[in-house]
Amino acid sequence: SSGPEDNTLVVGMELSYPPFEMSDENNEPAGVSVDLAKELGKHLGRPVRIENIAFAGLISSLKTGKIDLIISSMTATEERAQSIDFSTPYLETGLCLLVSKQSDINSIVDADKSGNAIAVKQGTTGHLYAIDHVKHATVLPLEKETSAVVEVTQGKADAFIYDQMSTFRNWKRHPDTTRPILKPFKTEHWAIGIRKGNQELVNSVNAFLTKFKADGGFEELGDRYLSEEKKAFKELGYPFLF
Amino acid sequence: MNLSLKNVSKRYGEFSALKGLNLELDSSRCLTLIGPSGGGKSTTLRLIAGLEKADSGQISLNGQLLANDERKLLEYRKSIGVVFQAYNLFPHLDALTNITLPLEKVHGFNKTAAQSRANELLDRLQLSEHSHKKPSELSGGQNQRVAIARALAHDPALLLFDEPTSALDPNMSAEVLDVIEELIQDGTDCIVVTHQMSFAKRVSDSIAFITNGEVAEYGSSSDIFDTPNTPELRNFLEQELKY
Amino acid sequence: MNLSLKNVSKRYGEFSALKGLNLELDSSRCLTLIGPSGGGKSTTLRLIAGLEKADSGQISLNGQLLANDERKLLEYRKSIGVVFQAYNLFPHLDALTNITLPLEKVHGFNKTAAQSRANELLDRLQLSEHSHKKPSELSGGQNQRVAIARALAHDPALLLFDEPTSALDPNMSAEVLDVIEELIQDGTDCIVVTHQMSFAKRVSDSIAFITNGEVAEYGSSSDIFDTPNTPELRNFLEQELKY
Amino acid sequence: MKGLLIQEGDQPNQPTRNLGVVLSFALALSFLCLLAFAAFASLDYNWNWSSVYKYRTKFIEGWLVTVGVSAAALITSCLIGGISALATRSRFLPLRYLFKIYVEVTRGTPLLVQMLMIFYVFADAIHLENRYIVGILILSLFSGAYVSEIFRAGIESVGSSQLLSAKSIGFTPYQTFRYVVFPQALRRSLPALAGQFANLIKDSSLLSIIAISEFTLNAQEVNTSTLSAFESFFPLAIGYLILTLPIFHLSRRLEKQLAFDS
Amino acid sequence: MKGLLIQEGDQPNQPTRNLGVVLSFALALSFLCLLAFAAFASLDYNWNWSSVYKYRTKFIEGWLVTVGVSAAALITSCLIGGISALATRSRFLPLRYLFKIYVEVTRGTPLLVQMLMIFYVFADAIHLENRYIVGILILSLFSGAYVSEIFRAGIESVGSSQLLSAKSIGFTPYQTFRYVVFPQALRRSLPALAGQFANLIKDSSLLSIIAISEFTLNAQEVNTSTLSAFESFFPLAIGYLILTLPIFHLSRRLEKQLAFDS
Ligand SMILES: Nc1ncnc2c1ncn2[C@@H]1O[C@H](COP(=O)(O)OP(=O)(O)OP(=O)(O)O)[C@@H](O)[C@H]1O
Ligand SMILES: Nc1ncnc2c1ncn2[C@@H]1O[C@H](COP(=O)(O)OP(=O)(O)OP(=O)(O)O)[C@@H](O)[C@H]1O
Ligand SMILES: [Mg+2]
Ligand SMILES: [Mg+2]
Repeated sequence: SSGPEDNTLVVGMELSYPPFEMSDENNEPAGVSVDLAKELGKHLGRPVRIENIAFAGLISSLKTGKIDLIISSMTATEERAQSIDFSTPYLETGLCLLVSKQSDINSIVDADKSGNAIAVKQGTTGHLYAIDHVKHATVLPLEKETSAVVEVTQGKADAFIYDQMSTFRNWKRHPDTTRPILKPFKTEHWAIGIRKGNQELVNSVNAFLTKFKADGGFEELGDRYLSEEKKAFKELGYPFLF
Repeated sequence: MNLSLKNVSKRYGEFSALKGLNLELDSSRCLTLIGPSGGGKSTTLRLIAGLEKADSGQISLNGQLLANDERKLLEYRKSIGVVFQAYNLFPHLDALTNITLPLEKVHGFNKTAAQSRANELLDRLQLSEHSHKKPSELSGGQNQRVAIARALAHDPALLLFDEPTSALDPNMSAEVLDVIEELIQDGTDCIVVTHQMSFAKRVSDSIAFITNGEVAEYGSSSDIFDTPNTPELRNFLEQELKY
Repeated sequence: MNLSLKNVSKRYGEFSALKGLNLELDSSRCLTLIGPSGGGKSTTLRLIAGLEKADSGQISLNGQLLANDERKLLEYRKSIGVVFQAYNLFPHLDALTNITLPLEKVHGFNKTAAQSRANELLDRLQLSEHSHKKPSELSGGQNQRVAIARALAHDPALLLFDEPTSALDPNMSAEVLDVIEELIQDGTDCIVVTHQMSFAKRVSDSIAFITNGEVAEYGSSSDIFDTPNTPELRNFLEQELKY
Repeated sequence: MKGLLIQEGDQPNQPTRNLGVVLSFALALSFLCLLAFAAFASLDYNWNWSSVYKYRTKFIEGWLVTVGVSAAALITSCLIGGISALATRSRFLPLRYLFKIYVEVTRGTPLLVQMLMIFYVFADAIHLENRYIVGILILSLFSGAYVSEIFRAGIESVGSSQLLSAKSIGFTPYQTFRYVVFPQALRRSLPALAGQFANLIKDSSLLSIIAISEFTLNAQEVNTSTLSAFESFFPLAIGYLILTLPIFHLSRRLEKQLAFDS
Repeated sequence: MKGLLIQEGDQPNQPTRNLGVVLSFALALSFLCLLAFAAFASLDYNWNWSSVYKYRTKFIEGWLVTVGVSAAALITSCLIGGISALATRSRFLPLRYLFKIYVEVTRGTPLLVQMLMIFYVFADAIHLENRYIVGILILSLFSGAYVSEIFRAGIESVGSSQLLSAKSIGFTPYQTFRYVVFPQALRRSLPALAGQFANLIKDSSLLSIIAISEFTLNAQEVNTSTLSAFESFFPLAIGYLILTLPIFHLSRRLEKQLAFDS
């Protein structure tokens, strides 16, 4: 971690959410968040080190000072905001559904019927949504996104609540067996997590985000990593993420 | 008993313990095996008991070839009683249970019958006080007596004893000898390995001298002791007299 | 040797194996312990060997009280040789290593010296052929001979033998007896438990009759055998004669 | 001070010794507690216990699932382990190798992989849909391989003289196993077996990856929900200790009861 | 057919028997492969192997981390286990109970909890920052408790007549342990020990939660990156088998070498 004499900016993220956080073929951190972190480092004039930490451990690591920032596609929720600070949001996305190709489900209301099973990924906002809002169907909290998709393809789960971009990508991966319902039923915002009592850093991060957006940095990242999605979303008429 | 061993051999890995052993007894009540240590007496006894298989050769008892088939061997083994040289009691069971277990599980005694039979024998062998001790808590002679009691308990038709009195004082040896003699009188056959020539003389009617994996000489008790033919046997018996 | 046991008692759990045993020998070269099975002979031997601790009473050898302190006991144990009734060889080591291990690790022999010493003894006890067998691959008498060789190998000042020839044929027994007699001649003391009265008569100058956890009678060899005082001893010796 | 040292010949129930045991135990425990206390004191962390308390039913429900699943898997794994231990010693070689491969591959690969493969591939192929049943099965198969090896070692530790003796009294192979080999093998296997049972209980936490909401998953969910780093690990540790300590204790008692000297 | 059955008295190196072994093994293996093939064939899944190949360096790097960490932890855990096994038999009772509590609590609680507690609380308190060192330490402490129990069981399985005999030839307690108890205990402990080593290697996957990018984590990341459910589990299983099978094999060979009959 960063001592007073070492001004490295340590950024924590879980490298398992492509194309935002991932490793490239050479096992180096890569993706939208990594580029964003590097840009931020440039802006602050500090070298950047990426720490790959399980999503569930990110907040603990931040609170115990093992990292300085979280840039890990983290949704700024009220609960999280009680224990850490967030920058201004840099991305908007929404929860949507992936269903089986034969399924006649067309909305979250269709899915939430007794006798149905709804898969979610543990600890995601989809999971939190399901805990609060799914009343009739059984919730299947799965550890892995890929398991949730397989549950849908095998008919073990009737729907999988996840974010738009991933749902789109999973459908592309299994076009014969799945169908996406990309219309979001709940929107949410991603932001950078910062340890409490660090207002100075919050301010400079916010300043960076504003400048980066204005300079078209996000547009460029979208073109670099998400061109297919960008095109598809435009065709479907949904607002794109950034 | 009518016992015949024809050209019996037994190897352990590279080592030949029995090298074509021959023995032919027409009718004997009690056979004693004598011979130098390592000669193959215990091995012969294990083969006759059907506990190990000979590598070649034939063993037959009372005209019956020793079965090769496990099921028949099992029946055969039920009809014999064995005392091993190292006693081989079950270390996790106390003296009493060591005796009652086979009675109950193999010979169909009920629990009380098995216990009363066991206690009768333990009494006779002066072990009543120690019936609830495990083998590791018994003295050498006590272990040996429990092993003897276990072998006798189900009134076997054939008794195989491997040095049954080696750890017993003369008093106790005499007692065991009395028991064995009674059993022989009642029609039980027996084969005994022993180093005590007095024992051999007293109970057995025939004697085989086993040395170097072979029977060097065998015959009736008196023949063997009075007119030994082979120099090995003569030498063997001389030492006994000297000492 | 000068041996004194004063009121020595030993319990195993609830059971009293020795109930205040007394024995006072001024100068004896070889003491024999005789007595009925379970009387406490092996226990007495273990206590004298410093392997177990008496619950009460005192044991002294040559005027020296048996130490209570482990370090001194260790030195003492190095100077003795013990043959256990059940041999107690190390099952994971072959015959040769069972003998060389203590020579190398305790008595500072180098490897060759230890091996030549071991082989010399194995030769004498006719075991050269079997030196690379593990205890489970040896016959009863072979095991016993290895145990004897192990006890003798480091020329101990005191030998403790628990029925050292029980599994040996008369020939081999005589050989072992010769070895023991030689050692006694050379100044080694010994204490032997045996059931073979002829053995007792031949090698020992004093005898103790242990029964029921006590020494019922002790004295010189001739006294004990010719004029036994207690009825127990008389009875014990009578059986021996009868048989 | 003397009570804290035991001498070789000491009887287990002397009063000074009993006092010594209690004192020593207290000493050791307080030392460890002090250590833990010091470490936690040096931690700059904002504890939030009330939210953990709020979620108590979630803990209890998860714990009960873990208990149920583990208990079922424990029994099944003993069965599988016993059969496999015998099968790996079978005279029919294909059977022997079948089980040997099972044992080695199962012990050699992560439970995670087995869990996902069996649930999504094998169970799916035979249309076994109930995730609890499949979960128990997977856990039993995994643990069974370890139990099998533990039993094998126990069985092999029984000396051949015992087998000879059993044969000589006319025991069938089954009786030999039942009355001679098994009791002795069990005694020797107990410590390893207790450890394996504890492992099984803890390994059941991996069932969360097929969406069985057991104890660990629920505890972690509480952590996520309340955004706490450490709080729910205390009930978690205690919940598992409640299950595992009695196993260790029982095993120790059985070990003493079945003790024999060979 | 006869070669597939072995008889009691069979010598291990008869040619028919060798043929039987190979045949039986092949039979068993092909049966299992067929089963797996059938199950996978019935699976309606869109396989994508090329992307797994693309990430091969990620697999290899993760595997190397796992190898390094496991090897270090294996050695340390044997040391800790050995010391602890002796300490739990120490005559100084507080030491004995200290280690008994260590063994039971460590075996009784999930590695996950220990990992997080030690890394974030204890290591933090003493400013031990290198996560690899802390990770190895945590793993060794965890595994050491199991090794300790395995050793204890082995030590206790040595009959008292052996100890008496060792004493009688003038061995010091250390020599008794070194030349009598240890070789016999090791022989009896080997199967359990091999199992525990395999467990340690697999348990090292939990180091991912303190951000050590070991094999399992990397494999899972490849799965997520390529949106694949199963593909990277094959290299994962093989990677672990490469480490664990030699351990099992070695243990078997040592078992045979050290075999003795009591
Ligand atoms: N498992 C084995 N491996 C190798 N050799 C063995 C094995 N069992 C026995 N032997 C050898 O076979 C020979 C005969 O052994 P056996 O036990 O029959 O002798 P014995 O006549 O009973 O001797 P003793 O009077 O000493 O008991 C011995 O030389 C022994 O070393
Ligand atoms: N560990 C033990 N637990 C209980 N009783 C024991 C234990 N060890 C020995 N004993 C008892 O102590 C008594 C004396 O045993 P010891 O071995 O000294 O007899 P012994 O005179 O050597 O007999 P033997 O001639 O049969 O070898 C026996 O009655 C025996 O049952
Ligand atoms: Mg013999
Ligand atoms: Mg004795």
